[in-house]
Amino acid sequence: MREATRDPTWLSAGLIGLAVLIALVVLVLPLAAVFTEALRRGWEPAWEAITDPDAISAMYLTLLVAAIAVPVNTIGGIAGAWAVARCDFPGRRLLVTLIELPFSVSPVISGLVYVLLFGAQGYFGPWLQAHDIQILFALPGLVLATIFVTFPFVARTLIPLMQEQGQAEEEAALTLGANTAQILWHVTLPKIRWALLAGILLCNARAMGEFGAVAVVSGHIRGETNTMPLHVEILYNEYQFVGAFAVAALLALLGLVTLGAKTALELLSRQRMGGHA
Amino acid sequence: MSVRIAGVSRRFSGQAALDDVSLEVATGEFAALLGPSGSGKTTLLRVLAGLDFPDDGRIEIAGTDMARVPARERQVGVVFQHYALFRHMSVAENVAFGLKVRPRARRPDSAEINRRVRELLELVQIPELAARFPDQCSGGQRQRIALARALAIEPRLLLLDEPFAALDAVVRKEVRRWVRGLHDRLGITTILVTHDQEEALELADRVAVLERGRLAQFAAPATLLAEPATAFVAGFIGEACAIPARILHGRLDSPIPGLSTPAGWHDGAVRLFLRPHELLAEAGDGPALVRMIHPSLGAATRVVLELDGHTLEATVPPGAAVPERGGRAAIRASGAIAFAEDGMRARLVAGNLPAHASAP
Amino acid sequence: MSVRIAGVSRRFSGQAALDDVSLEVATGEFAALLGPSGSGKTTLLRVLAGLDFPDDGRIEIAGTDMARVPARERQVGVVFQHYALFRHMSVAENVAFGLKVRPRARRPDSAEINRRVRELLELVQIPELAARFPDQCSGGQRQRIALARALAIEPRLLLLDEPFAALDAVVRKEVRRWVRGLHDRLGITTILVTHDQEEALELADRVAVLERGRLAQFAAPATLLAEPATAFVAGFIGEACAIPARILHGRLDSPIPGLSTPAGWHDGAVRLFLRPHELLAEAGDGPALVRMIHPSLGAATRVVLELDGHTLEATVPPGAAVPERGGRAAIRASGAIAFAEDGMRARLVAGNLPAHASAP
Amino acid sequence: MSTAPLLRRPFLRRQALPGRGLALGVTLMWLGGFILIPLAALALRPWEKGLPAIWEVLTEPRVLAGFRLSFGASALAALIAAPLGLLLAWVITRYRFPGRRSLDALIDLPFALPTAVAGLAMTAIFANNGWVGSLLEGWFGWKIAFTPAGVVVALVFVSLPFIARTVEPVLRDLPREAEEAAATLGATRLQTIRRVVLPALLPALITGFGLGFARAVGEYGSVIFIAGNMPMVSEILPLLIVVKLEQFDYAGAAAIGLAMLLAAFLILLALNLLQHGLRRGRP
Amino acid sequence: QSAPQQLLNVSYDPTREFYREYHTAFTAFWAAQGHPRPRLSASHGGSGRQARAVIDGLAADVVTLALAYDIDEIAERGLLSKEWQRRLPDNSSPYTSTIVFLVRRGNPKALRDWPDLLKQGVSVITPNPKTSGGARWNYLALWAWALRQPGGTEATAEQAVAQLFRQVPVLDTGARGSTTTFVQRGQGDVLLAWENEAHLALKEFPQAGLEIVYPPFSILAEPPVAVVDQNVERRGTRALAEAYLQHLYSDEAQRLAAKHFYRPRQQAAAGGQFPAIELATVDTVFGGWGRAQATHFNDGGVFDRIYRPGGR
Ligand SMILES: Nc1ncnc2c1ncn2[C@@H]1O[C@H](COP(=O)(O)OP(=O)(O)OP(=O)(O)O)[C@@H](O)[C@H]1O
Ligand SMILES: Nc1ncnc2c1ncn2[C@@H]1O[C@H](COP(=O)(O)OP(=O)(O)OP(=O)(O)O)[C@@H](O)[C@H]1O
Ligand SMILES: [Mg+2]
Ligand SMILES: [Mg+2]
Ligand SMILES: O=S(=O)([O-])[O-]
Repeated sequence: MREATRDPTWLSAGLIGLAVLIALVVLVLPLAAVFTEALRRGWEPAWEAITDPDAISAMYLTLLVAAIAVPVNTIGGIAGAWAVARCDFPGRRLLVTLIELPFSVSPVISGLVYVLLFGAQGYFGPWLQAHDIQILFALPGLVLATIFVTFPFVARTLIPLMQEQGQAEEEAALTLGANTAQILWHVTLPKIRWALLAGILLCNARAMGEFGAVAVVSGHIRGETNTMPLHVEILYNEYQFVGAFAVAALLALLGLVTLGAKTALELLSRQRMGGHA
Repeated sequence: MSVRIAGVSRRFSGQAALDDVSLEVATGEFAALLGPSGSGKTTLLRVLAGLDFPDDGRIEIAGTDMARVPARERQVGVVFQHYALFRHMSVAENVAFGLKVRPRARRPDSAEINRRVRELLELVQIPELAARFPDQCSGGQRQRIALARALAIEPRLLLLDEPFAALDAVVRKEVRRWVRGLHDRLGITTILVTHDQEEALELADRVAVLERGRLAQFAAPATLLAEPATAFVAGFIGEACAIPARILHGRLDSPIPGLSTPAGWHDGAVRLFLRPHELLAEAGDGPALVRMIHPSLGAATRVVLELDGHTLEATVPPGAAVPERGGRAAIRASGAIAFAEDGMRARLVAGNLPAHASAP
Repeated sequence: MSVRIAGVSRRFSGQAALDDVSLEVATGEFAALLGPSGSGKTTLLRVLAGLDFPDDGRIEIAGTDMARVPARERQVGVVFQHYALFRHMSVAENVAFGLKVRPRARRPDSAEINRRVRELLELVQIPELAARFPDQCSGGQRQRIALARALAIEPRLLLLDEPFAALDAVVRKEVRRWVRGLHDRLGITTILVTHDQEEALELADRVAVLERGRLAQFAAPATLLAEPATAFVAGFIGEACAIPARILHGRLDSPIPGLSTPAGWHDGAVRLFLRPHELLAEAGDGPALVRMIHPSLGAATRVVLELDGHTLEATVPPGAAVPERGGRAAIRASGAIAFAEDGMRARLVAGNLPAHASAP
Repeated sequence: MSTAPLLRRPFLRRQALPGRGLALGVTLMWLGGFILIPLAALALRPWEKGLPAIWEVLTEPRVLAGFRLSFGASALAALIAAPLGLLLAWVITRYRFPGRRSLDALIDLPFALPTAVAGLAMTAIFANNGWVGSLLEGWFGWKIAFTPAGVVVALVFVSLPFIARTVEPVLRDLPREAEEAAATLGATRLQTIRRVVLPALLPALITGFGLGFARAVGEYGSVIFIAGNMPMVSEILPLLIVVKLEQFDYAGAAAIGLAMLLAAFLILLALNLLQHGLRRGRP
Repeated sequence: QSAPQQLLNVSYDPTREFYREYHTAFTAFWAAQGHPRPRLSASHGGSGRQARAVIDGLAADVVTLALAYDIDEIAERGLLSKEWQRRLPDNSSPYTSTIVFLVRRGNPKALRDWPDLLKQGVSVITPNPKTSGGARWNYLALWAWALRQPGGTEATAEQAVAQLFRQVPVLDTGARGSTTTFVQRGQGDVLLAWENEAHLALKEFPQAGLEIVYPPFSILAEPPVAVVDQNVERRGTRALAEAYLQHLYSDEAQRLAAKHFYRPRQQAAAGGQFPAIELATVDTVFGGWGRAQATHFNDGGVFDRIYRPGGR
């Protein structure tokens, strides 16, 4: 017997067991299925599928899209969080709601809205065509749809943290003569860096894995506008199940590494800040 | 530098946190802002630092209107209540911050910055902490770091917001004396916010008492004690107990005997404020119930009494019989301050005893 | 109910938070646990409440060993430092909680619970708050709610962990007197944790002083002041200043003149503890620098002095000349407590003045 | 003393901390460019054909059935995920055991696994010749894949992290002292959890439920593989949008999309109000 | 003329394998004509979705889709001439196909003709006609058969189709999805599939135990091809695009089509692997794709009626 609020061992062991079971069935099993399918015929076919030129071009495209979309949402997310947590203006609550809105928008709609805007039949389509600017079925469309889908991740991680942290340190810096950039760089960013990284990693994981929205705007041109999730679908439709799951496994692996990095960061930040971060 | 606050008001959603406050602090003075929680002390400090802006009125520092001067150009050093140290910077980096963010033209080179940081840390007597992080320092040490950081920008004005509130009772006393010593050595105009009257009275040359956003009195500590301007000040400063009484047919009718009637007052309710040394108690068959005895060596014994539901603090004069806890005591006033409902104020002295009161 | 704590130790990862603490509190007594931050006060309280368990030693309440009795069966009322009120329950629901969770057999019916809650809220003088939520109440009100909630279970023992710490200085004094009054009326054995010596001395029948997990002294307030058992107690209780001195060739060699030499002490370092009323100062060409003057009405004037880098608090005896801030003062001791390095203790009285000291 | 009375109540109060203009500017560009303008396109498009046409689209039996399925299955999934998420959050915040960090990281897995892959994998698992599906069919005669139950299973997967991650910080911050106070007042552990811990978590649980629900309503990739997509039975709304698009009916697709968005928004709003009501008396 | 030209063929799902080989062949052919080797790329997906992508601005030089209707829709938006189908021989369909039954080995339910599918307890897999071109052929094949029966009317045809779809447990969005559901997930007793898809499934899943059943009567599926005028004008690729489609009628391409189980227009290329069955055409039975689509598949059409409550 130690602490009075400690649950009895049978209870905690039971709950842990139950939680692990749920995690296994709901979360791990799909993952395990992906890897099992990928390695059904051993490593070689899986490796071949991953190193196929079309797969490599899909990988490159996926990374490129993430490399553009994630920084956009990072900068926007920091600005949004700053505006909500550090600034005084009417409509702050509304701003938070709007920032969270894309979470409740179907990925299909996220793609559709850009078709409505930039499609040849859309509002800006004729103008774009007249000026020979390709947005849909090309990199810009993929990036836009990805930005839409991953929009809230960074801001949503930062806002509660920044609201809780308060702005005393920023004000201190201000009285010490620091300007906006100096406050941001020397005070605010270090204060939020771990949460920021966690938000960026989540955003990145989702950006790499997005399917529904990207499918609408991609055009599915082999080796050109297929991202990894789309390439998975194509391989699957070609009855190349091993190849499809091999690429999916690689994608899942990227996600897992991302999540692992996030967990490690959280661990690190707790150590650094003595449990306060 | 001198500070002039003229008619400053600040409202939060209609509620006035500061209401037409005017006061002037002279160069080199150590002033305190004293008041209960929510009386607007922090708000006034923030307005001075340029962290908030008044709805009305003006702030002048060294004769210059501050309306258009942003916080970062005011050269006002602020020590925040919870210090607001930069947790991710070492102590030395914290102190150096104000120098490092200067525009390149006015920025000292890094050797010079290091020298100044060392100097400041020695000034606040923690040179050995330079490489530590704030989380590795005790409360008192953090307070010194915050002070060194504020001093680094060579402030013309130093603002301290309850700098001792987070400290242990024992440490607090030591640190506050040290702060006053530092002020005397450096001579920087200083404004200290506190809700601890003992602290304000001990440290400050003059104390501004705030009551719900309004300035009740701004005077030297001895003046505040001897001549409180309002009933609020009389009750808030010193350990006075308030007793309701009245003037009836031109004579003071008070539950505590021994006081003269103020000259020329009309009939009506009055409030009496008695400090413990003005209320004398003695074991005996009096109206008061003894609740507690304060043990005290060397000084006169203090007792806590209950009278008609009021708690009073009284002194047992040397030589008189100390009552027992739970027993009864006879009481007598040797002086008091009286406030009438119309704002009239008088200092009462020991006078004739009315017939029904028993004197010890 | 009486409480017996016998040889209790509690270690956190090797560090002893409580180290062989033994003390007994009598039925109906009001005891205080006093000590600096981290001295183990909360830990001891938690052990008593059954929220934590000792590594060694035993706890008895009303003669029963508590080792196997879980917190919920101890019938010990606890008021937590931050009150730990249930935020999602109204005030009345908070107070009723302890009754509603009783096993069905012993649970009063809901009319009875309502009656009891009303009674308790009247006892703590906040009947009008019944329907509010804790977040809508002030600090002092929350304190009363917490108390009413703890009293609802008809505790045999009441434990209060720094119940006044979160309160305003003005409110604090009022509430603590009210708590002591309540204790006197109900007669429940009470243990109060505090790091404010004024609070402990004013409220408690006996005070246990903790120093880094060890019990330094457990005695009545007057005894603690007059006969501190250790140098730590002497320094922590009362406003004594510590001055290092030594015995040289059988005579006391101290920077402050006026004290007799303790009889039969060997040569060596000693520490002198002087309370402000034992150190007398006067304007004049003495060794001490005057740092601050405490304004005070009616009582003797206090001054803060600096002597050889030590800060001392002294009294200007009635009739003597009050020194100026920044001026010099002559000093003399009228008494002190001395501790030798071997733990010897003596009360010193005014004695012959050595030749080199100037008397005021 | 202020110079002009008009200046006294400006739209934006003067603020000491700099960067408001910049932050607001960047935020509005970001929000406007990537979210508001596209959503405005969605909001405008359906009206091209007029209100009766929109009404006709939305009252088609298949669309109505889609609404029932999408919102019903999402609510059911979020209801199932709520206790599961609560349990996961409880276990990772309250207990120390080997593998806790892995469990913690796993919760985010649905964020990281591409939805289509998750859908394929879950179909493979829950089909009646799959790992779990064969067991369920063998033991209980349950069919999961290609039925509305499959939709619910996929949506549980999708909404679980939203609930767990919303409850977790609140649980972490819940002061231990409240539970200790309950113990000293005589409450058993179960009473403490039921009367003290759960009510304190309820607002967060509702928020998480709302987020998970909203996400589930829109989910596409992980559902279409497992759903069976039978009209009137297992056809989700996003699929109906796709069907409309196959017929080159942009306005109809946008109408369904807009209606989904509004419905999700209204439900979130209602949950917000409910949550607000539960926090009675709190700031 | 020196820079290599790019050409994008926007096609539908089942043609992947065929066009991959055709691209190798055509590149060699085009280079042999003295042109620089072109960069050929293809996009595949559900036929309808692909048509919409082109309408929305996907820069296809040629479209090779499942139905004339899909190309008609593109033409409707002015991207190519409405007369496109006359520009190439054989209705602009260089290869054809038909709808056959794929069943489990041994044909345990003895499914040989359309009425067998409508028997109690037979579970049929087909994609959704709303989203899949292939599924529309399935639907129309059954309809055409029902009309030909003695006493066959629109009403009996509708009954037959409604009965069939009542026996469908899973409606995938595309032909490939249905094949996976039938083969991998083991759903259903029979898959209605393109002839070429059925053969491909036999080849890809030799272990799965499948058989092809040719019904005595089916429909002639004519997947059409066309150059997208607006895009080739803009990109300057008309010559290449026209040659690309022309070459589909060459011996080489026809043999390739047959290899991938499309029925070539040149009987010589067929190599006798395609059993002769009686085939109806959309034009004769339904009056062209435009009418078929409007009557059956558009919102409020016959197919929707099948799924309306009480409409069954
Ligand atoms: N940002 C704000 N928004 C709304 N009201 C505020 C704000 N800041 C202060 N107030 C209100 O203004 C009044 C004065 O607050 P202020 O912080 O100046 O009090 P204080 O004297 O410093 O009190 P304390 O001793 O508790 O720190 C309070 O009623 C407070 O609630
Ligand atoms: N759960 C714990 N784990 C580790 N160490 C602890 C724990 N609780 C207390 N301690 C340590 O035990 C010592 C005594 O702590 P305790 O809380 O009893 O002090 P305290 O006298 O109540 O101090 P304070 O006045 O600051 O409340 C401290 O050094 C503290 O760090
Ligand atoms: Mg304040
Ligand atoms: Mg404590
Ligand atoms: O590719 S299909 O359109 O036939 O599904």
